[in-house]
Amino acid sequence: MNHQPQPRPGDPEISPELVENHGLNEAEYASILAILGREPTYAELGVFSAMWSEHCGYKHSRPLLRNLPTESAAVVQGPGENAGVVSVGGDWCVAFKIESHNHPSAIEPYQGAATGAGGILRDVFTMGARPVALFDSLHFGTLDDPRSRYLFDGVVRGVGDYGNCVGVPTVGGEAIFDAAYEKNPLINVMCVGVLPVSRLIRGEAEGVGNAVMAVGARTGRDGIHGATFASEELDEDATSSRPQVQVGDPFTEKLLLEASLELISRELLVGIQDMGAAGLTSSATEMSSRSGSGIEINVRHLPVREENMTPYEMLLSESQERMLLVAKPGCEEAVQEVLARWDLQAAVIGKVTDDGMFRVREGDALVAEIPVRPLVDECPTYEPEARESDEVEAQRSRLDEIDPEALLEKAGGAARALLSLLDDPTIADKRWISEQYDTTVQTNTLAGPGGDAAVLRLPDRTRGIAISTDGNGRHTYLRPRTGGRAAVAEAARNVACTGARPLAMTNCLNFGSPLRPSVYFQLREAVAGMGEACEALGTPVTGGNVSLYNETGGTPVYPTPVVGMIGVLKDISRRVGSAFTDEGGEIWLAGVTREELGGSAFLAVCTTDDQGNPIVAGEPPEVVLEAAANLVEFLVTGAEAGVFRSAHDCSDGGLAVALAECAIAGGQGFDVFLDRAPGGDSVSGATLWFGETHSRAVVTAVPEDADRVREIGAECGIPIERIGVVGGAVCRIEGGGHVAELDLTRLSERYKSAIPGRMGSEPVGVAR
Amino acid sequence: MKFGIVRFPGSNCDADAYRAVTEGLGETAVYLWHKSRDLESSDVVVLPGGFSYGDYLRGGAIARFSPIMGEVVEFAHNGGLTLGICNGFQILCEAGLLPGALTRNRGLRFRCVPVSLRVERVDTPFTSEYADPDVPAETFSGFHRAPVVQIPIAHGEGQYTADAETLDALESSGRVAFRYVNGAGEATDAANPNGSANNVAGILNEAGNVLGMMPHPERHSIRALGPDDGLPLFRSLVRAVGTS
Amino acid sequence: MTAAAPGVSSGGGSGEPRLPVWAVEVRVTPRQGILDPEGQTIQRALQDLGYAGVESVRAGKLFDLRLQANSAAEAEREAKRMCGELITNPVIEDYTLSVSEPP
Amino acid sequence: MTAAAPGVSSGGGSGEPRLPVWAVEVRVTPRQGILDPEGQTIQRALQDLGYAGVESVRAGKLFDLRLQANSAAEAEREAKRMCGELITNPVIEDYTLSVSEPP
Ligand SMILES: Nc1ncnc2c1ncn2[C@@H]1O[C@H](COP(=O)(O)OP(=O)(O)O)[C@@H](O)[C@H]1O
Ligand SMILES: [Mg+2]
Repeated sequence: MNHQPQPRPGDPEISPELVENHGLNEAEYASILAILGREPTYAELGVFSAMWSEHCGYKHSRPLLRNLPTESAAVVQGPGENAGVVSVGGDWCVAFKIESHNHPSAIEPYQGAATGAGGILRDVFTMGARPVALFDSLHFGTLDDPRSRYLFDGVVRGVGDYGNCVGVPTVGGEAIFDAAYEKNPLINVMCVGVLPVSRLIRGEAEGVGNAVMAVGARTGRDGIHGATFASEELDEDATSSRPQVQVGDPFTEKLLLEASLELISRELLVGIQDMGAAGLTSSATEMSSRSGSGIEINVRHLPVREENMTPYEMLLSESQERMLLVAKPGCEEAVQEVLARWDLQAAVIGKVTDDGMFRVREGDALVAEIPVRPLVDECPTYEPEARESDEVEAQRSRLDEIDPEALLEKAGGAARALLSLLDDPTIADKRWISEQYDTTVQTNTLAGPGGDAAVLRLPDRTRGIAISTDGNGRHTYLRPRTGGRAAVAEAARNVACTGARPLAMTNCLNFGSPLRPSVYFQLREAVAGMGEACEALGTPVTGGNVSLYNETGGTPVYPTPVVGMIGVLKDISRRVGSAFTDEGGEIWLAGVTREELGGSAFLAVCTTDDQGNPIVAGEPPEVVLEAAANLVEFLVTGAEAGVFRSAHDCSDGGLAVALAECAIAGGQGFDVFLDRAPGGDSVSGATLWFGETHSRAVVTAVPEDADRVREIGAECGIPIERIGVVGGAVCRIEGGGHVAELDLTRLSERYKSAIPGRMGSEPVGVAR
Repeated sequence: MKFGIVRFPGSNCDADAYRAVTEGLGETAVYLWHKSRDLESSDVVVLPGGFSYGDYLRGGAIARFSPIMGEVVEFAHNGGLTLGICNGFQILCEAGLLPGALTRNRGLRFRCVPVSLRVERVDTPFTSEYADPDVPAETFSGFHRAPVVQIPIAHGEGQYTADAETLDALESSGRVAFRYVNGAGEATDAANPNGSANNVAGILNEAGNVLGMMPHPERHSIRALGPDDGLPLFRSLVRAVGTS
Repeated sequence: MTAAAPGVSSGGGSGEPRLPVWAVEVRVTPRQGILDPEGQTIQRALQDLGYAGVESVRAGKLFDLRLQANSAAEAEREAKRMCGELITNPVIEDYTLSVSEPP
Repeated sequence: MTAAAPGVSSGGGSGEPRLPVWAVEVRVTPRQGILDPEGQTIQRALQDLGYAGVESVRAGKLFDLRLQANSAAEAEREAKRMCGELITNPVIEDYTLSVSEPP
């Protein structure tokens, strides 16, 4: 037998060009030579290429991510595993993670989104958790653009069909429509699972001689080099070089889910991991790296779907619905039995070793032999030049000369502006999306889509969890550090609106090419901002995903950090919704309003510059971390005390939109006077109505509780003021020199018809 | 009183039905594995929602061949109370226990929404508990019916389809158990979420012991989670078994 | 939508010249190498039902169009454009089509 | 499931006699009178795209089977049984099929 891997007949010769095509630069190739002490085989080159891609190796983000806080008393499993795990009290833990599927969805929206949902589900159930919820954070071009409508339609059907079939409710998400995402949509899916702490299992390969098994779908040629593809910018017409589109098979996923949970609960496994990006390669090497072991596989034993597959292809295929597991000694047969019960096949493809090597054979031939540690953990990292673009600086100061009131006048006045904002698909009702999702399967859903955060009951039947995903690309574009902070602060306060205490978060960083100094600057700043907010709010990061190279034709998307926050609700009977429900209830505004109109939806939706483009300018609202933390405390305290009848934060569209949303949700009008709002007398009318100053929320309480509300505000250091009352069929807002009096039905109609009106009543065909 | 809940590999409302019975109703439930041929002396058999075998071909097309279905068919033929919810309804149609078929929703989209249903009959083993003692029952084609209840749907293939003859037979023999209606109780086209013929949401077999319905009563059977309009259906079954 | 009388456009009442009508059958199949979960499940189910001789099943879609066009060649050209633009998804599907006179 | 080499059964290693393999194309269409929302939607979408000559669209399903059988007639008989039993639902669907030697 050969002691060194030999080239396989038919393999291309290793040339500088081949190396470059694998996304590896000269220095990286030199490291590979040093690590191996020889030239790599073709298969080995493929393995390095995948593992050292941005997607797997975090080349440009790892140094930045190091600074994020990852620990707290609640964190059971931080970053580095398939998913993060936090303790939510009692015996129960929650596993959760978010992942992007941006590039695949830009090519084939339905399958791209479906397989995105499939991948993140596997990440969660391989921790031993039963997935209980999906969330989708979506960014598309505007709905005037036919291609964007096609992508949006396909993505929503894809997420829906997959989650619906597997039986996991999709209980919330975001949908943002902005020309910045036209060519490169962002599709991030988050999965949340619940497990008793005793079930926790990790992606480890321990115990010399233990069997390594491949389970689930057969391996085909689909998605070869998906990880590398995800790490390049989208080429307008490079259809041929794209990896084969992966097709989701949610039924097989459902079988895998049930079988995995059964294998885990019967304690038959040492470790288990999804074959996700970089397929067999990443799962095998990451599992052995975590355990400091080695792993040896024979690709001849891998069940395949196509003929004549090469080791290179088998190692790098990203065929969906596959898992790698390491069985406990002597348990192979029991494992096979469980899998057979679920009509799944498992093949023993190798074993755990102790020599720290990833060794791949094809029959008797050795095709790869790579030391695991450097392959997995020593991917070269870079901290390239970071420099803010002049353009952004110019945009920030552009508002300085503009009078906000003049803009409001140009927008047709306050009432017109409010109606336009409610008609903006980013702000408008998202029922067109969420009704295509099964939101109530598993009968845990206390609050599905439509509120600030979704709320699910935990198995103990008293506690609950609240979940929200948030991010604001426009704000992040204008001031990345602020945008990073804002994503965390908004997600936390959305969770807190329900009465839940924010506990921990995951995140997905969607940015352009880090090789662009302006983009690397955005990334560095946004991550730093996120970290600051995590510290201040006590919500560590337990994992996440980085998606770079989101750009086409040299134009990156808005830098878009998306935060997925989990909070715990001690007592589900004290849950608070966002709807105005009690006629006669008093409306309070918590938090100070400042003159911060920059980056607002009002500017982007209601105003245009001389060229007719939406105005994306100014300094975005600052995130005062202390105020953010205080507001969370205020919301949680008021809910736990049973004082708040409703709570809704101010975000896109500001106070006026927040009020309208509460009214529409509850079917109750209101009468408010905004000049009384904290800080209300020192800001412009436009800002008072539509400014997006952070750390503010609209809460209601019965009149008898007025003193309690004031007390809680004082205790928590939150300035609050009573601004009006709930009731009637009219929404009346007065303040800052403007008055609007609008029928609730009219507001509601605008809000609910915005997306259906643009999408038409029927599915968009395959148009491109 | 024991409910047997069939688990196909792709069932995903099995646990919900289990909870509706155990938590909502306080009765006993057992799971019946699709490969088994034993109904474990269940008093009522439930075919729950989900995607029994992936259902890429047609909902329920493959499930009807599973070993357990042989037993279910026999049970139903012998008068056993059999409830098919959503995918369970599709399976009952494919298995020939109920007439007609469920095809893709008229709007071609999956829909998950609460809908209003009119309980067309309150004198069946599945619906007796919907009779309101305080409200005199209206009569409709000679059958007593109850007011409107709220129960969610969640399906992509729920358009009830049958030929005219079958529909006539269903209507004239009072075998439409639930109908999609608006808030005022009228079976309008706007209130029809999927294009079902005659706004049919659920039907009975000739003997009245098999019910198939697209809406999910099991999801509205737990007080702590909100409305519980589905619970009377399960209570009706308990009563029916108790008095038989 | 009522089908036109065989071979003749339903036209308008407007006295426009009527174009002949063609039947176009479009057969859409998953592209080579693309996973076909539907075909796979059907194959498995058939084998379970005792049809041991089933070696493979591929599931696709079928569209029957009725098209007005001057000639079969023109109908084919048009139908191909429709397939490229709307009916099929070239990223994951292949298609073939055939034109005939409607039955 | 790896596909057999065209025209030849994959057989077992057991030296069983190999039966010839047949390609069966099953075309499933919605029965007359059954609503076909997909076909209608595509028709409307095509008309919106400017294809004015589209008179009707019916959407159906297509299955390509590879069957081992002694003769084309036997393959056809078997395929018909499969259609009756599983592949189609006669309440809502019609089908036609054709048998040929695999390409
Ligand atoms: N893509 C989506 N999928 C499911 N639910 C969504 C989606 N987009 C928005 N929603 C739901 O609509 C509601 C409003 O969303 P959003 O405007 O982002 O709220 P907020 O500003 O409070 O974060 C939320 O409950 C959210 O979960
Ligand atoms: Mg909110």
